[in-house]
Amino acid sequence: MRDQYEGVEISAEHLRELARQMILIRRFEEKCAELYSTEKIRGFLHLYIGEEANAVGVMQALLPDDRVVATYREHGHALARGLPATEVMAEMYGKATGSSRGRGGSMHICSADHRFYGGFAIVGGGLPLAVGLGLADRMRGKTHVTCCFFGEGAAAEGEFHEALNLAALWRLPVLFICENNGYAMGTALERSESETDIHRHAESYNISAEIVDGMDVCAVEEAARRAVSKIRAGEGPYFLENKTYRFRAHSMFDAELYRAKEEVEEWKERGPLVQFKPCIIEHSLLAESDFEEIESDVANVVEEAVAFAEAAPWEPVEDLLKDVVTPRENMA
Amino acid sequence: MRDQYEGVEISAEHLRELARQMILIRRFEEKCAELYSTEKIRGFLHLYIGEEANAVGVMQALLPDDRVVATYREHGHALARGLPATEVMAEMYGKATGSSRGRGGSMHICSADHRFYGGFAIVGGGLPLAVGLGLADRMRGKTHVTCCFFGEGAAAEGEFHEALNLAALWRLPVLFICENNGYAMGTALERSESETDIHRHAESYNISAEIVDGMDVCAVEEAARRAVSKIRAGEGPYFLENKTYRFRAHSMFDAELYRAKEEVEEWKERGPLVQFKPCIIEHSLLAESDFEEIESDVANVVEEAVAFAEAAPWEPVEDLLKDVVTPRENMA
Amino acid sequence: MSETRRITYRDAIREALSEALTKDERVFLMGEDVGRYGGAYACSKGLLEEFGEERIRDTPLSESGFTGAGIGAALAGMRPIIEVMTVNFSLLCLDQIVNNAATLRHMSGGQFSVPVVIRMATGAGRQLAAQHSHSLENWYAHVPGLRVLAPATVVDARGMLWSALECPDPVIIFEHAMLYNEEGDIASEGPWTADIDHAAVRRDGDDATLITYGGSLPKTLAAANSLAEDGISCDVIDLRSLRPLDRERIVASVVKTHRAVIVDEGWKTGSLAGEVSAQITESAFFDLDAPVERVCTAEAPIPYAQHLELAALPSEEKIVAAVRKALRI
Amino acid sequence: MSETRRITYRDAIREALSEALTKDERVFLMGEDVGRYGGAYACSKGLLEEFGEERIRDTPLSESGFTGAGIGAALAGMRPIIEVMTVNFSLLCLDQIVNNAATLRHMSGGQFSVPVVIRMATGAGRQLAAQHSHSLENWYAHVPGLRVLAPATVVDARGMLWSALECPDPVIIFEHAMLYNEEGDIASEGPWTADIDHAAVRRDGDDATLITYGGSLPKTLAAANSLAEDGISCDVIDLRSLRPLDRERIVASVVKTHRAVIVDEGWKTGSLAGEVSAQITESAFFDLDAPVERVCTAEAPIPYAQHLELAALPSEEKIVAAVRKALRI
Ligand SMILES: Cc1ncc(C[n+]2csc(CCOP(=O)(O)OP(=O)(O)O)c2C)c(N)n1
Ligand SMILES: Cc1ncc(C[n+]2csc(CCOP(=O)(O)OP(=O)(O)O)c2C)c(N)n1
Ligand SMILES: [Mg+2]
Ligand SMILES: [Mg+2]
Repeated sequence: MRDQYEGVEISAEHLRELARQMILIRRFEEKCAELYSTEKIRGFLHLYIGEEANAVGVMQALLPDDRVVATYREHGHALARGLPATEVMAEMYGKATGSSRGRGGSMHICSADHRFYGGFAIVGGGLPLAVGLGLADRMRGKTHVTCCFFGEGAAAEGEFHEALNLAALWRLPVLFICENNGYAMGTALERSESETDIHRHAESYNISAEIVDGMDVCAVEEAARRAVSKIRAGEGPYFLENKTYRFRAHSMFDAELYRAKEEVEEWKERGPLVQFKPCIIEHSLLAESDFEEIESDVANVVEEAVAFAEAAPWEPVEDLLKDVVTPRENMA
Repeated sequence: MRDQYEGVEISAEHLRELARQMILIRRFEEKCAELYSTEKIRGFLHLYIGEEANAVGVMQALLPDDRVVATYREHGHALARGLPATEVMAEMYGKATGSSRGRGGSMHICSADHRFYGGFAIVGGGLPLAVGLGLADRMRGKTHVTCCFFGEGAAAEGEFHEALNLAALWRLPVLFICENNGYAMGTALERSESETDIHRHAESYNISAEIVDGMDVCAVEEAARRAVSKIRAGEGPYFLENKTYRFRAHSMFDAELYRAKEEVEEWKERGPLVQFKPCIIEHSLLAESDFEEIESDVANVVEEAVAFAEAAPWEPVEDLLKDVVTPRENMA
Repeated sequence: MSETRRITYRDAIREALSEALTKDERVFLMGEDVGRYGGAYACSKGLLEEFGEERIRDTPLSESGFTGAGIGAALAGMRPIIEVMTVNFSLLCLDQIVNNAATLRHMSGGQFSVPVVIRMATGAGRQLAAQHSHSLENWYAHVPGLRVLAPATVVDARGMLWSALECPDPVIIFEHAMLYNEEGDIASEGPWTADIDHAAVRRDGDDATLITYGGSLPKTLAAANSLAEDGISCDVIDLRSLRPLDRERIVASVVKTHRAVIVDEGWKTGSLAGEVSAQITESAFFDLDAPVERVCTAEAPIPYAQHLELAALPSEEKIVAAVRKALRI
Repeated sequence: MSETRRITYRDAIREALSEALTKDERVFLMGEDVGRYGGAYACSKGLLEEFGEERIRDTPLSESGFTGAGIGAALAGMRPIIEVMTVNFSLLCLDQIVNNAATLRHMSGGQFSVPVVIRMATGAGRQLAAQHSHSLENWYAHVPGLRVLAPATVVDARGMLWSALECPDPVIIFEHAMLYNEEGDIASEGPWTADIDHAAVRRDGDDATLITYGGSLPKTLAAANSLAEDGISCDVIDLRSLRPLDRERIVASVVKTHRAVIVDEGWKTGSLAGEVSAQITESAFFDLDAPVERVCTAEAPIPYAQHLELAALPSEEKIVAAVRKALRI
């Protein structure tokens, strides 16, 4: 962690909130992993553990009317965006009070209230859609920002290219955030991209781009604030390449044959909380006891979320066809 | 036209051949336009007139075993690659002795003998395929080059991005030639690309790229020879952005509302033959009489092609299902 | 009787676009060459001058990009009309249509809706060969979450666009390329909306039911006319909506005539005609006096040469022959 | 009797891959995570170590790019096996498959051929929700120029790959994700090729014909077993090849049993089941004693919640009910 961050409020209150969100995501997901092994949660489960600083840092820069598009690895983004842990957990369970009524599961958490358009599970598929959200805002003279998260693996997809070109060509208010964790499933970046500096691609569309330390929450917040203020000022899209790492397997099916344990351990030493906590304690902004308090608050939140999900009802089977399309009154 | 071209043979014989090919393409296509109006040729017809220097220049650098992938605007490429004008014309007529047995028409001229994989009519669709041709050669240790032509409009497609990344990542022997004629149908480049220097994209994949004067056949040949020799030496793909212009409408349905007549006239003054002819006459390499001879040869070739096509048979209707898939003897 | 005027299918679409752009400021048209070029099929000629380049938005060649952008804009409350030049190029944006547009409402538990209209030209008949002649209507009709329309008449071309825009869900409109020059009478005064929920009976008859849609309607009506001269009278049903299908109207007709022939420009295997045949068997089996016949496209990539292309496609003659076969005469 | 050994469907595919790579040096495997990761469904685990990274080729996420590259490599004489991780992602490479692979032989007048094999996992059942649960077999079965296979048994999984590689045309192989862990006996010694031209009769019976393929075969056999306990005996036909369809074998069975039920995990409207139903009506109408029934997937994006997903998909119970309906009992 650096000592100074432009535009980031270095108050105890704010840092506490950053810490709380990161710890919430971590504990929430650890719980999810546990629940997966007991088959309460099923389907695919992609954990964000290790990458928390990215979602938490970026969300600080957003206003309630801004829009968020995420991937299948989106628990962190949903929680950082303020979706209640109860509803997110109920979604993981597939319950009717889940954020997508139990129909989406881990990969498709969404909330219209939070302008959280959800996890998109086709790699690259969220990008054109984010461009469209931005286009709508621009056409109506709004100053909202659409914030689109994706992994570095998506950068090889054609949809990445098409979306960036459109956003740049039309100067749309879209913040692209490439969460570069070095791997797409088992494929290391250098085995999939002829140019491993993803932001260089962004520049080739004339989009302002920068590299960010995605393990440093304040650095992420700082970059996001800078980017968002330029976008809101009408300067067009912005691109952040956040260097980060996932500490866990790609999904619950992954034997992790493709990377060395040592590499994982090295990155863990740079973990978002590993850096953050000693640094702010040292600066006397928060004390060890604050962290204990956060941990206990978070434990309650997670426990409540599980209790909520356990108690929640299932959607009736009769509703299977509901909301496929809108019913039309004038049908025969 | 410049005075010196590295690697280009400035002999009367060679220049005569360049002139002959460009004039053949021009007269052949003028004839096609005429035949279109009498409905001998139907479907879509995209003329290459104005761009002849590109196909002719590039083909000089290729060997018989090299491979060519082109677009729907490929009469020029086919003729420059050596496909007989008779068969190309018969194809335009839809006759059974056409280069694709009359099934492809103007947009799908191909010839296995010439390793000419044809016109591909889905914009961008030829690029991944060209990468695959190159991949096959590389895997078998061959030194063939695959030469892939496409318009600047294709550069916005996702397939462009995916293909360039693969070619660069795997260092494949592919020569990408972007025939940048400034328009994709009615859409000017600056209205479709946030970065109008297409070769900058190529560079963002770490592919060697250069801009070429696509109205100067010797400049094109020079660049193509340089590119091909690097590719053959195993240096991976190469990218040429040839600045050129089409003098005619996009297709026979185009009212050309999107560009000024003056712009067309200005480019015509830089036409590939307009530059070429006076220059080589001035240098006493060829005389006016040589050009008269070429014109009369070419007129014969075109006339013969038409006669051949007129006389050619139609494929029997009974053969409609032939070659959809290979018949299997062991089928019930 | 109200007054009518005669216009082409192309003009009907242009008028409908212009009307929609005038009536609802959330509407905009986006696609390749819709602006300066005036549309590959000239359906938007003059609209750029009238509505400006924000609302008549030329795009780069990037089908997935701009279709996805249309879906996103719809999600944010706009009413985009996306023109994918032809169905052949829509293969490049199926991910956006099937995985995003069609799923979002259901997958979000009803929170989101995607009121996008996606228009595309479809079909063969102009000697454009194998990559430019697809009829993939059944691919789209297969996908829950989409509505799929096929205006076969000038009146429907004029009316369906607005009706589609009133839908809160994604609507695909297939415009058959051979219809653009067809002429027809439409009411001089609006409102020009079209019933997009029901099939239409285009001709009444008792001996057999002909079921078709889109570009095959003219051929089918011609066949019905020619059969009428021989005293064979046919119901001609124009499906209009390919998803959902109006099973009720189809079945009602077959129950009356006891014989059915489906005309569909898709390749026969896996065609929409197969689906309609299956539905007839399911709902009117005991009313059928003969097997349901299908007149579809031959199972080959469409060739360029005219005689081969014609041999591949449904024709009046083939329809007449199929009806005679169904009637065992 | 020759000896057999028991392996999983996954192992059958891995063995088949390994054998093909050994037998023919033109063969290589290319796709996302086929190498270091060992394949999303672990079908290629260990192959990288055995055959090296040139022939077990990890690709970037770029379905159109690497599928097109496979098509090109086939055109140049290689025998690529492309793994598109799942059919859901194949929406991104349909242009290459339909507009290039499927057209090139015909469109070139027979000059070119594209001997590529494209494998993909398909189907639902693992609570992967709306974007990861498609069954789009009928989309592919609709396209002339392709062959489409669906191995439903361990033996077919073992044998079909090599048979597909022997085809000079593009072959799509659908592997249902729920089958990978299924076990079965295969001959201890080869050759392990499979008949890819004919449907297989998986069970003999007289009262009704059950027609299915791929992941629905186990459910269908279970239903046939349970019906047998009630004295109802069914023919169970496994289509195996979805394009071309083995109409003859289907019809022969229906002519014997007079009743047919088709089980297909595709959404009902526009499904392959519709096509099979239409073909039965066309070829065996006068032999049918009851309407052809279809058991397909409900017309909704597949939801995550298990009870909803199960409600959406074909099941043993639904198949039994459909047979009883066809038998009017
Ligand atoms: C188009 C597509 N292809 C393949 C997949 C399977 N898949 C899911 S996640 C993933 C890796 C994505 O990597 P990256 O974009 O770096 O994101 P990360 O998982 O590292 O967060 C793959 C290949 C998919 N979901 N979509
Ligand atoms: C994927 C796709 N989208 C749209 C079209 C329709 N179309 C044919 S040519 C063309 C313009 C292509 O421009 P460019 O690549 O610059 O090549 P040029 O015609 O200028 O040679 C368009 C839009 C197509 N054939 N394929
Ligand atoms: Mg990654
Ligand atoms: Mg161009």
